[in-house]
Amino acid sequence: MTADAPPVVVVDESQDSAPPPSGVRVWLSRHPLAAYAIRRVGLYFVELWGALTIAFFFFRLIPGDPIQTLIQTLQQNYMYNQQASTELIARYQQEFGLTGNLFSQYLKYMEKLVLHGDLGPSLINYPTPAQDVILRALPWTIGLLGISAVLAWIFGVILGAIAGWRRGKLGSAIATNLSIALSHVPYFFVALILVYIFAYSLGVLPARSAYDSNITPGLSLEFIGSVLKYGLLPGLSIVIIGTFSWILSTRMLMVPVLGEDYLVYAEAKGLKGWRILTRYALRNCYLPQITAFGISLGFIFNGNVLVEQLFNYPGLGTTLVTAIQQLDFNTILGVTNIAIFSVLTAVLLLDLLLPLLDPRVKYWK
Amino acid sequence: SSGGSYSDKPANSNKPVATKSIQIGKANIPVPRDQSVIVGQVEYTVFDSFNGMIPNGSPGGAGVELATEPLFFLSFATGKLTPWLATEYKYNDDHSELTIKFDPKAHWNDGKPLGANDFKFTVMALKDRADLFGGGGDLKEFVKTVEVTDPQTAVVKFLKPTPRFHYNFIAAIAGAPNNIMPEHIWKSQDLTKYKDNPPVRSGPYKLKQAIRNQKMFVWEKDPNYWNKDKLDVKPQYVIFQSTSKQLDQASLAFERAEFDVGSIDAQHATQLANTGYPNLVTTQFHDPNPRVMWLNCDPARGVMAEEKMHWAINYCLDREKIGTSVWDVKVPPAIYPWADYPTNDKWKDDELAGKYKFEFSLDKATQLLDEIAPKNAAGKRTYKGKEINLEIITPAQVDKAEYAIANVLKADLAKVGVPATLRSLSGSVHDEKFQRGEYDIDSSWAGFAIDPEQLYTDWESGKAQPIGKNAAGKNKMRFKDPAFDAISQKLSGMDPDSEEAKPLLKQALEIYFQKLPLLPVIQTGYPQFFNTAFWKDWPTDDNLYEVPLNWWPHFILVLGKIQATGQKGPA
Amino acid sequence: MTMRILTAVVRTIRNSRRLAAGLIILGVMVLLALFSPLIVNAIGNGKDPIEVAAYEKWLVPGPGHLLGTDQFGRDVFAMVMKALSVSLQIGAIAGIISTVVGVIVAFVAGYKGGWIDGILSTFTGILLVIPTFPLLIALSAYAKNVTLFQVGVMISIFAWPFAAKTIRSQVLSLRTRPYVDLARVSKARDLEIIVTELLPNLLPFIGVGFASSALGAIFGLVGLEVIGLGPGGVVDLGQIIYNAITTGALTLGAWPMFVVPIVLLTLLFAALNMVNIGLEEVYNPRLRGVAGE
Amino acid sequence: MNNVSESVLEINGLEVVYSTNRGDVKAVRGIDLDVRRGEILGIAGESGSGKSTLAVALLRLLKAPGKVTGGSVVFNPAGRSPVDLLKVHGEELRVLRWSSLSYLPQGSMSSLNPVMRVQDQFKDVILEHAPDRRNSLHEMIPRLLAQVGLEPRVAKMYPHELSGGMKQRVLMAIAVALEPDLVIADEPTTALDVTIQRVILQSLADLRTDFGVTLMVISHDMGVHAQLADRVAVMYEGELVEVGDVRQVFKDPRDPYTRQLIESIPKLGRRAS
Amino acid sequence: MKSELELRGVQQRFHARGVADGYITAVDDVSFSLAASPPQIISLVGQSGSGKSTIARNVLGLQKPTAGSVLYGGKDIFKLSRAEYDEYRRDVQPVFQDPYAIFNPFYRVDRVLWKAVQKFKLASTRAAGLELIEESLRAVRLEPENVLGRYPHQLSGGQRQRIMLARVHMLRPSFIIADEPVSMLDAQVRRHFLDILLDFQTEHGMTTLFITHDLSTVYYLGGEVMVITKGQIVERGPVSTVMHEPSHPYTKLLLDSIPQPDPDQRWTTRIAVDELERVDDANPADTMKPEAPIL
Ligand SMILES: Nc1ncnc2c1ncn2[C@@H]1O[C@H](COP(=O)(O)OP(=O)(O)OP(=O)(O)O)[C@@H](O)[C@H]1O
Ligand SMILES: Nc1ncnc2c1ncn2[C@@H]1O[C@H](COP(=O)(O)OP(=O)(O)OP(=O)(O)O)[C@@H](O)[C@H]1O
Ligand SMILES: [Mg+2]
Ligand SMILES: [Mg+2]
Repeated sequence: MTADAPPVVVVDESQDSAPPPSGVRVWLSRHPLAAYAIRRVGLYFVELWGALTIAFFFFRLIPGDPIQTLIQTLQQNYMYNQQASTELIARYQQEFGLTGNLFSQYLKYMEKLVLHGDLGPSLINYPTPAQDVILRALPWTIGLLGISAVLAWIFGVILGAIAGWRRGKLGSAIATNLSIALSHVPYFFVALILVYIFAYSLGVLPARSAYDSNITPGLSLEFIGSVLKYGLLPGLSIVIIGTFSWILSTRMLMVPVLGEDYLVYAEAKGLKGWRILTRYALRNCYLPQITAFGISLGFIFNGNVLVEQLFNYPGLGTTLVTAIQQLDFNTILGVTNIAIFSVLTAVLLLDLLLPLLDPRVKYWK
Repeated sequence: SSGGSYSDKPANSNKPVATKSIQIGKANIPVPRDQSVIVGQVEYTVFDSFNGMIPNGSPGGAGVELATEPLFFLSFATGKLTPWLATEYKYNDDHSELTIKFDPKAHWNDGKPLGANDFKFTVMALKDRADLFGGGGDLKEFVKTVEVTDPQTAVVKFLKPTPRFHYNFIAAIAGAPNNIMPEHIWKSQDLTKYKDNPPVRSGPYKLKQAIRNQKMFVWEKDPNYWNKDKLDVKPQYVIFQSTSKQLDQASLAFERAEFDVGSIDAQHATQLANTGYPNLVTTQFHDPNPRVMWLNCDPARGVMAEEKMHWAINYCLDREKIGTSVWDVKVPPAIYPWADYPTNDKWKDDELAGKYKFEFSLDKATQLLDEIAPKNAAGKRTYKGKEINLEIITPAQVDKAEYAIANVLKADLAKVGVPATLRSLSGSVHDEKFQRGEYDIDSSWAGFAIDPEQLYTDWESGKAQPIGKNAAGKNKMRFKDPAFDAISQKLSGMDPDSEEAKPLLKQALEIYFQKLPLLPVIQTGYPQFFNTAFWKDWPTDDNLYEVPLNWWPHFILVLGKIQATGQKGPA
Repeated sequence: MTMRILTAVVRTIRNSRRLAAGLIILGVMVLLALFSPLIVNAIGNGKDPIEVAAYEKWLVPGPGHLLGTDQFGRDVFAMVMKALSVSLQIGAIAGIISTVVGVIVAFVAGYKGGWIDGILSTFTGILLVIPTFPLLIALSAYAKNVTLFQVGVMISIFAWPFAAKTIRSQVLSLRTRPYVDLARVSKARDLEIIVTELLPNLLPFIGVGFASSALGAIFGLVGLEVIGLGPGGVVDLGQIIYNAITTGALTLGAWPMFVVPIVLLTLLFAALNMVNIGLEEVYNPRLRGVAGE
Repeated sequence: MNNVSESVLEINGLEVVYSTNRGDVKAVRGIDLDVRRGEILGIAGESGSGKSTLAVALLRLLKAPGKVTGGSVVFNPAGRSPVDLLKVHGEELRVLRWSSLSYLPQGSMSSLNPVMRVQDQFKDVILEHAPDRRNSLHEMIPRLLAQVGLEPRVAKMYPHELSGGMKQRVLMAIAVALEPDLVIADEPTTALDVTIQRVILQSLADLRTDFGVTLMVISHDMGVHAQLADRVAVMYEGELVEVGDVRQVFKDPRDPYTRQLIESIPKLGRRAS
Repeated sequence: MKSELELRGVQQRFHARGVADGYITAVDDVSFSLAASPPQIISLVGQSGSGKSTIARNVLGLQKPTAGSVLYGGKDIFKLSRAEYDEYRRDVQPVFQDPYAIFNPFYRVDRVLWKAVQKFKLASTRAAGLELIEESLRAVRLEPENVLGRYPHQLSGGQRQRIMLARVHMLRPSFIIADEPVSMLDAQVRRHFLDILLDFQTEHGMTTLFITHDLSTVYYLGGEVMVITKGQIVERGPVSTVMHEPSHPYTKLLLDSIPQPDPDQRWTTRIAVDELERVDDANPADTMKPEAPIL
């Protein structure tokens, strides 16, 4: 703060320098929903591009030549006598788009990604393209993560609403305190405990892989049953912790809502209790939870990596860890990009959907 | 004061442990349990490709080894070289030509004959392809032409004489450096793109199924196997499956006989044995790679370039303690940079070993250190005015033995005033540092060799790169010694078993003892665990059958000797 | 000023039993961590009980070794003590870094507004959708010579956006408060307003940001450890769990290696979460009694 | 209007206490008050005198830490037997609500459920208490809205699309939807602009004329009472200091506090000295 | 040094999505001037959302108008030199509407007064400062010992609002910009406050721009009044004239809508319930849902 600094006059950013209203602007202001959608989709692309770019440079700037080191790892592990020549390294660097300066690598990568949906060859399964490796794992992850996440959300929102509604009751207090204690516990702690109880001690549920290998995958009842059985433990570990955190946040949304005038009013109207809960209280707090759900997908993905790894589940998490252990840029980046894409797209869809569900959403800020 | 260890807890009581009955679990496999051997293995990532010439083009340790046969098997346990696809090899007198004869019975598992033409195709296809695994290298360095004189005879003409060219076709440990490929399959394929699925090989097993989501490979006995007279493998199926990374689960699976080979560790095995588990066979097996400390010899690393420093570090290595307390099982110390197999005894030299005696002595270490790196006023050891601080790296994870070994060394170095940092680096990062010479001490394993010159040739000064430049697998410790170079040069064209090689080998070994570019630490005992619930007659300490004795190519020889017990799997 | 903050803190704690409980658990853990060198020394009785091969391997818990020894003959109790302090350190390092960065970004964005806010907020938003765990794993797998501090820095790279986001929205709501206007007409400068008017009122949110970043960091490190990618040379609670998993400690009967660190971490997570929620309850009157009553 | 002597509500010795950590606050201290059928009764008093507490206690909406500690409130709905409002519970209370006793809350800004259309908030209460009117809903809602001067399209709107005055009128329409015996209006005009305030007062007067409901109007604004009420009750620190005809209270206040209250009103046309 | 505060064609627009042209005009071509001498009270009266607070913010230099200028001593307040700026700040001081939000809850209430002492160099020593503060507190009929050292939540609304007056008393600005200072106060406290303000005018020669929506307050204060609706000033004149002979229909409507506290003067006419309350008039702030905490 120099003594001679000019006087501080804060100029509000929202003021208008009053350009003459153009036709487009007028149209947009007449159609706020359309304007909102256009803006939102625009923002989506900006964010998508930004996130993909940051991820790309992040991985390229990490020290280490993936090809060289992979080859040496392979030598060390299995092929004591095989020799890696500089030609070999050069060839695969070319193949994996690691030649040229960083910026041209980036342009090439983005071009292939955007125009052809091509993530480049995978290293963990050369020469299979990374997108094939990822797409193979994706259904398992969507099945495990998606279903568990949705279940956790449904259970959590319902139980949280009830816990908020029945504030002061013992059950509610227990649920709330448990949630506070456990909502931030890593999924895999629960997974470990579940495995120990159900797989080791009782031996009733499998703790590895995704289905019984005696069954040929297909649309048979047997196969689906097996998938469910094998997915139970990993799924449960995500559902349990997830439910706790949704209980907590729903309750946090619910309590202020319970103090709202319209709830007192609804009570004065002589409506039945469950009706007030569902039509008045819950409806006002599940909507923000929908947005939160979209955002949370990303976090679940984080925890999911470890759960899949623990259960040797053939999903993206396991693929990711394998890829990282082998420095497979294309696959790691691909998985990261898929996660970015799904979170952003989910949030976009929810944001576009929300004005239809929630009349209050102010879609102009 | 303590109540003993977890694994020997039941044995503490004086009562002999009753044999307990085992609960057989339902193995997660798609074939009859009683006809299958199940091998617990590493993590697989590749399931649809068996082309080993490209990176990750073929899964390692997944059973391809049972289908892929070498020209010769070498058993470390007996020192015996067994001709397999080939019947014999012969060099001419000046080692400029090698003749290989193939077994006329040999054929590929698709029925096509196997012989000299495939050999020629393989050598010529790979020779100039340095961009492929197994390409370039010795093939390029030595081979001028390959002549096929008849379908069973190939003659390799060399560019320069060598007595070791056939090493490339011997399976001694992980498989031969070069396996021959069926010409009729590969001649029209792009070697970098073809996935070789299903793999056309010659071994007693053929791939039945690879199940990605189960991380499993199912190999089925080939009824048309060419060498049935010599080798009749007993199991109808061999299953290779990734073991759980949690040993709890892995050992439970073993206990329930869901695996026949592997999947358990020494500690759990001891526990099982002590609790009366009846079906466990433990067989000691030494990896041909002793654990070693690589010492960086580059002058840029300061004090590390000093011979005396190498000896000081050597005196700080408590091999006894490491062999007893760190390694999973009790193992002997290592002095020579090779494994203590009977076959290798001929390379030993007790006189030299006595002269340069390896012992754990912090006093001697201190004495040496005081000469080269005296302590400064602050009590810190300095070399050329700079305080010393060593950087120890290891590719092993922190819970693995190599890390623990380095940790023991680090603690003892600290006692003689040499501070060190120890880092476990993930495979790829480690390799980069190691190859570039950005380390002082590396705790890992030695290379493997059939004769010492195979090691020595990599230690030649010419192969030492400056720090920061990738050594590409050679002379990673930047060792430089002109006398040694000269000896190695001479040895390279010489039959190592010949009389004239003997004095040279001795001289080379003496330079090794003087300069210690690497410090062997311990022999590496890997107990192998076999389950006798479904199969019996596994290799034992008294009769190893073959070394290596599991999953490597030699495993087919084990599979030919075991017997079914008649146990049926659960429904 | 410090006195004021202290009284504010005391006032806050009095208002929430949950916050108090969280702080007490944390406090006990911090104390244990502070005294861990002494405890470790006492256990070692002259030698380092955490050194490889210090004792026999896999000893069962007993008077000599309260929690037994591990696969390298290290005293598990001593390891747990040391590891607790490492885990807390990581939480503190990452918590501080990400809170500081988050606060700065939030204040610049929230107070300055306009295009600066636009850019910073979009950037923060972008960082928020990048799944941090793969990046963290990648970073720790490749980065050379990672120390505890560096891991803390790495984790905070991904943690600050959360802090920034919550604090920014608070700044936005605070900067239009009449007392900010009053400060302006009393000739206060921007920086002065930020520091003296806004910052103190944001302390609880900064506290929340710190607690959640610390939580995230410890969580992240444990995550790295359980797949074996933690920093070398230090033992934290996650690494003990990882050891237990990979060595099959449970079937061996070595439950302390498994149970003790998990219980400690769960307690730690619960305590941080209690602080988090306690602060929100106290300072967000709408949430008062969310968990209580 | 025709049966003024009959009481809709007879309040006897009502006491309400808020227990706080600084001791109990007696918000309502033994109030006796009759509300006559068809009248507009104004409750006046300064901020904090216990007006809202009284209303909330009558409506049985009192929340902890508030507690009724004494008295009785006899409610005489037309066509039903008298009940003590303080003693009914559960289903009995729920049935009584709205069809006999309705409420016009102060917080018009936040009393409507923000995620429901106006018509659904009508339907809600009508179907709950008079399910037989399901078929007449489509004509009922526009009629009720018209009653308070709102267009039919308002039914399809969400609360946030309405201005404060419109919301207040929607609440009024909902309040009389089931033709209750008594409507308790807590500060129906505060927080509204003067012009809109006047419209609301007009509509309130209309309600009585058109529906014959009995109104209990709470306001701290003496002007409101002067314009609207038939009788005025003045509260001071939880006690009723004066009840009387509106003219009598304004022209000839008996209680010193009432006098003070009326004198302190800044009136246009009278400059303070 | 006696100066004049003048608004010349001030216009203030805000971006607002969802309205006709994409922005709303909160203040539309407003010009008026306030003279420091003779000291006077000028009331600005209008309904909610008519632009009153925006004008206050423009005058106080907290918001730069989109068009037109605010002049102090003939110079644009957004282009003052350092010395001129200091003088302007000293001479134009506010009293804000909300006695609750004006205090930073983190500090004791006296900080507001000490800041004024410091920033405007009212006293050279702490003792002198304290004396000044106590004097001002007494001037607004507060007992210093009841106020000093307290936190805002420990004082009543009336007390807090009077502390703001004490601040003004200390600073002795030529102009007080009071934005609805009494709207949140009880009738009796309100009267108290207004009396002090009138004292200031007579004793310290301060000119007040008094913003309110309450006509009875305007009447009580006297002086001049300006009526504003939809951002435009539609009428200005002495209070008695405007109140008794309003010339603008809006002023008439406003006057007509005040409920007379006399049961004998009930309204006899009805005013039309037109759609003057349109959707756009609804304050967006009311419809905003509270930001949900996302954990
Ligand atoms: N929840 C509560 N806890 C404690 N005291 C309360 C509570 N609600 C109200 N009170 C006290 O009860 C008394 C009466 O309050 P009430 O709200 O009924 O007054 P009111 O006449 O409606 O005032 P206003 O005109 O401000 O609405 C006040 O002294 C108030 O402080
Ligand atoms: N920062 C802003 N951004 C956008 N619109 C604004 C802003 N400030 C005020 N407005 C709008 O400008 C108009 C005038 O607002 P202003 O606060 O000046 O009215 P007011 O007369 O003071 O009302 P009240 O009596 O409610 O205080 C309103 O429609 C308001 O919504
Ligand atoms: Mg009230
Ligand atoms: Mg205003």
